[in-house]
Amino acid sequence: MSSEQNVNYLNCSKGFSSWFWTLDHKRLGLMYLWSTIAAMFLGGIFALTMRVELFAPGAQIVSADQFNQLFTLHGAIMVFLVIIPSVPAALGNFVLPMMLGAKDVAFPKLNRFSYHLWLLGAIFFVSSMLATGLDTGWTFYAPYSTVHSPAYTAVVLAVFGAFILGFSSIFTGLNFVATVHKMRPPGMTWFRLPLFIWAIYATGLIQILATPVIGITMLLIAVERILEIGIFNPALGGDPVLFQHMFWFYSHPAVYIMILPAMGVMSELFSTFARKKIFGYSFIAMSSVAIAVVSFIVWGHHMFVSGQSPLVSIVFSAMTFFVAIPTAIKIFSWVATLYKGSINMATPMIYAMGFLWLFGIGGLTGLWLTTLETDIHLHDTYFVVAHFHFVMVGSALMGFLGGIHYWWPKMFGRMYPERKGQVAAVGLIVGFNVTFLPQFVAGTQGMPRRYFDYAERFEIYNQISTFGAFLMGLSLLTILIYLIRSIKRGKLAPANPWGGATLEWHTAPIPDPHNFDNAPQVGDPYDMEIFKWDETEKGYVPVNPVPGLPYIAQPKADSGDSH
Amino acid sequence: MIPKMLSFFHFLPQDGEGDFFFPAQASNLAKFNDWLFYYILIVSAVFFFAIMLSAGYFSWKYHKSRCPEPQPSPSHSNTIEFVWSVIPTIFLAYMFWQGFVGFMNRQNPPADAYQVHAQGQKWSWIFQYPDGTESNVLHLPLNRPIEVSLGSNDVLHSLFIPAFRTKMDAVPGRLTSLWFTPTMIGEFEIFCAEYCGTEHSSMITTCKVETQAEFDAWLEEAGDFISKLPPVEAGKRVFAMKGCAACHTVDGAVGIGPTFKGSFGTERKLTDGSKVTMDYDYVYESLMDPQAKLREGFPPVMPTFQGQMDDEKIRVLVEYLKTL
Amino acid sequence: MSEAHAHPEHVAHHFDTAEQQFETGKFGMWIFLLTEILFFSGLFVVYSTLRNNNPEVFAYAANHLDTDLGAINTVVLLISSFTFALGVRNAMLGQRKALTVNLLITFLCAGAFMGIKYQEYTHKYHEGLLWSGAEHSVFKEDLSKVLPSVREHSAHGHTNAIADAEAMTPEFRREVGLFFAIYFCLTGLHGIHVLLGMVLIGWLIRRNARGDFGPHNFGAIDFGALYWHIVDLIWIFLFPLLYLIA
Amino acid sequence: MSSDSHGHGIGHVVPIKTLLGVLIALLLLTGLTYWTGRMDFHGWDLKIAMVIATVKASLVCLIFMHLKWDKPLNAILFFIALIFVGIFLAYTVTDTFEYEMNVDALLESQR
Repeated sequence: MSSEQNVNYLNCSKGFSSWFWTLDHKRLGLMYLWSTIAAMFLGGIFALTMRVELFAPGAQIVSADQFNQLFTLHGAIMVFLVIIPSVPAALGNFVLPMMLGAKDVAFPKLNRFSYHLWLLGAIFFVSSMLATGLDTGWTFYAPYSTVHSPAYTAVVLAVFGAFILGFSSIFTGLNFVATVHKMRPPGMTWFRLPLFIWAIYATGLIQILATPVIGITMLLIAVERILEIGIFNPALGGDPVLFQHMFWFYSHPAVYIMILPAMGVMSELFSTFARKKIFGYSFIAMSSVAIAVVSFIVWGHHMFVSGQSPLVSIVFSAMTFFVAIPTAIKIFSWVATLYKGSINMATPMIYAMGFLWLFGIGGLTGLWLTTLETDIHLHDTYFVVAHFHFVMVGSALMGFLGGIHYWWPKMFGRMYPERKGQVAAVGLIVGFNVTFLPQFVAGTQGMPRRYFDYAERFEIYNQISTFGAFLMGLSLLTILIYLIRSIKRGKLAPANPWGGATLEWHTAPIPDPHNFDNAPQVGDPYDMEIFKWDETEKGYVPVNPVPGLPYIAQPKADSGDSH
Repeated sequence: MIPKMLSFFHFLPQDGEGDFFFPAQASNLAKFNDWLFYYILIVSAVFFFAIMLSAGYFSWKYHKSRCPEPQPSPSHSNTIEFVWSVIPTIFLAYMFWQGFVGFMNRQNPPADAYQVHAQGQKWSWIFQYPDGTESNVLHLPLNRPIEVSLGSNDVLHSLFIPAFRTKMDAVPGRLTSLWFTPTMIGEFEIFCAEYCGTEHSSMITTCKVETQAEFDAWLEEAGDFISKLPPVEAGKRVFAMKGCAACHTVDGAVGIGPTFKGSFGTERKLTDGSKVTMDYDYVYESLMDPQAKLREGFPPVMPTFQGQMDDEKIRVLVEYLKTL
Repeated sequence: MSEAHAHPEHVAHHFDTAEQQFETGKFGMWIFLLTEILFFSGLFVVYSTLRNNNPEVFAYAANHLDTDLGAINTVVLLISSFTFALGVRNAMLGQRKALTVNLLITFLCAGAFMGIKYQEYTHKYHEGLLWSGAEHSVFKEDLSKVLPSVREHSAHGHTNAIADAEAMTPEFRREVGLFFAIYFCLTGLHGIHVLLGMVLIGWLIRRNARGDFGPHNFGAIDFGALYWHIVDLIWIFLFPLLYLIA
Repeated sequence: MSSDSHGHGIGHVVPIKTLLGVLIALLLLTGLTYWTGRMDFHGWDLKIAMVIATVKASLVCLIFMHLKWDKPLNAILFFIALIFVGIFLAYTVTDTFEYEMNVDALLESQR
């Protein structure tokens, strides 16, 4: 049954204004998707330019100032424009209401306003890039960004850009938390929510509670730059370490805004592709919220050598170890989910395996940076660069790409090319490891971070890393190309190609504008038996469908509470 | 490239030379730091390979081609969850404890530590010794505890000596400190580890560890070099020590600041269009208040040397500039 | 389910009942208020660190502030909160005219608050009681840079700031400059929120005149009141922290 | 939603007497804090001022902002925000207090 004729959310209205002024969460999700992918490639180009520059000691293609602008904008664009909105806003917007069987998020107009704020913030960032070029590092550390940086207009523009993007993130978080609290269908208790929604809910809490502080910090930088109020300027009695406290109070929870949604995607992938109920559902759900809470009491581990007092450093170091426990529980539970399953190694599952590898290394290398003794040698070296790339780019990118491939049939009604997907995924993971594993060793050998030019003995590590960076860039380009081609040329996708049991797979191959005519019956989100493989359909069909609604599966009668 | 890769094989740290992960162990802090690093490496490697091997094995054994239907298996068990929470916690607690012990050792320098002050400024370090001598290179006596107090004239800098495994930010507006005992003779790199602007990556100097005798000889000789050396030579030393070379070149090349090659005594254009001859008064005033008469076409980034250069040093500096 | 009975006219399509819409709206508004609290918490942290490190500077600088004006402002804001709460009650009971009156009183009180604040700011500007980075400030680190106009104006101002400034050490002067920096940040940001509140009240008055609000559609008024009460709440903490340091 | 009021059971109408009572209480408390502000309790001023401000704030929250009659979820959220502000304050103020001596050390060395 081809999915082209009937009206769905893609062809129900045409034209720019029907997309730009849409209130439909699915269209907003798609627009976020393409915007964040575009910003990711822009940031990627900066990264590749830096890698070419760092291929050998001495100046290759850019000057010192240009290099400083490159790493600043690479960091700022990737953090504020790409990785914070990517999984929650792009995939979350598209999937969350459908997973809840709802028609839309709680505040559709606010959702649209968030996307428009994202665009405005992006314009501010690009204009700051074109003005004088921001060279303060994405962290805007105080006396340099507020007083000494020559890029006056760029700092003010970028700071307002970050302020606006902060509100875009707050409103997204606000929307999701309100939707999960108030718009769950009857029968969907908190412990029958899919784990992706738990992760998005925990991320929403962090977005609400942490982002305002970066808003006020950015405003203070702008006011400090324009009116010289001197709160962070030591020449006027201010305190630069106070800026670091205010900055990292947001920025550490922000890294959990980046990783938690990816973990949510992973819970869905492991369970669906192993055709098995997720192992330790309540532990994973509680781990998401635990990580969200603990993320607020650990920010000082970024400041062990910044002049922070020893007492507070010790407390921060101890608290940071508590983050490791819920994370470990999640990873072990996912591996346990694979036990005795029937694993379908499709592209999303390769990204899930990649996530285990990359987040394994990323998370464990965090232990060196939490232990007070080893952090002093490793702080602000390439060890830290490799650590956060493994955790942020490695794991969050795996979640983003895994989620894109997993929900691609539902988004466009087309299947992506499986073989190409698997090859590109392996290429990306290998390329990533070749890029960032040598940087760990460069870091322990003492190569400092943000260096335009480095000593002779670090050359070998940078050369391998540059080679790996191009391998990564190539794989990402292939992925982009075959995904775009699959929109028109991909095989027509069935309603449920993977056999996922969450509610978004109970909609038509391409969902209609308001998702469900009437909210489907809510069962256990990981009860794989309600769908079985059907050869003709080349997808999964409900075991006993609701008469008249072929896609909606009837939950099993005795599917008691999922405890 | 081959010799470097050979270092891979002598995995455990040796005194003389670094190993795969670390540069040479040149201070008392290095041994404990490296040991703790390897402890965490082993614990992490064990857990990591446990996860990856079991994930790999499960995906091979339960691949859909081998078992098309998932067999029934428990979907939750509190005991397993409890076990794989407690066991990592034990390792983490020990990690924290060792880190805490090492950190406390770094906080309390011995009472008889030799005091050196490191003043960071945009793109060079100046090390001041108790008797007032200043130098760009950190000369240190062997096997004697050194306490380095850190300050900065403008932005955040960070004194990072990889071979000593130690690092501390130089924060403007306060004094921070670190201590260590150099245990190996030789020259070790000093990097700036906190981003501080254009020349952040060339804010590099060396730390030279000598025997006590050599150190005393150097200190005595460097002490009153102005009276001992001819003025031009002393001026050259002041030019290097104060980090002027970071922005002003002497060979005519373009730098952050104007080049001094053949510039002394000649007319110079200022930003406000007026002209001034580069004489002793202009050099003196530019050192005290750099932005007063700013040369045209150059950024106002020169720090002030108010209170850091006495007239003697300026006199010999001008002598040196005359010879360029 | 929602097709069972006629979909109430002012309930959005994705909500099932009016009550769910109101509850979700209130919940969303409360979350927005959280972000306002966290937003101001940044400045309260700066205030607390400055005060904790040099309490005597704060005690000294506070007598340059006019506590009477601060008290009047507090009373004005409390009354405006009261009238807005009355307005919410009127909206629930459908008394449209009383709602308009209450909203107008709230608007006028907000205007009075801004008027008093404007008066305070101009007084400080002329007296030179500003952060040390400001051109017009008296508390510059080296007093040679104080503008002559500010110098003589504050000489015969009633607080005679220039004499005090000369009596201080440069470090003390810098700290007093920081006090005024955080004073203007806190009260300035709060003032901006009061202005935004006035715009909001104006929009509510216009919508009320159009007859949008009734007993079962008063959400906007209730949420506007919540916003206004949080602005008042922040001033309740600002007033003692800034004005009443013994 | 308690729907004792004759509204359509969506909002709870607060009687005028309660609102007026709260206003008077707030005005009295403002007078009190203004008066105590002038006097010197050597060291206790800040704490007294904060206690009075908290009482006023809770009055505004419970009555004017309906927290007393709303679903407890809104109150819990409000309380969570205050906890996180508390964490932020505690860490930062402790740290700036601890490293204050480094700043003083520099001022000594320059004098």
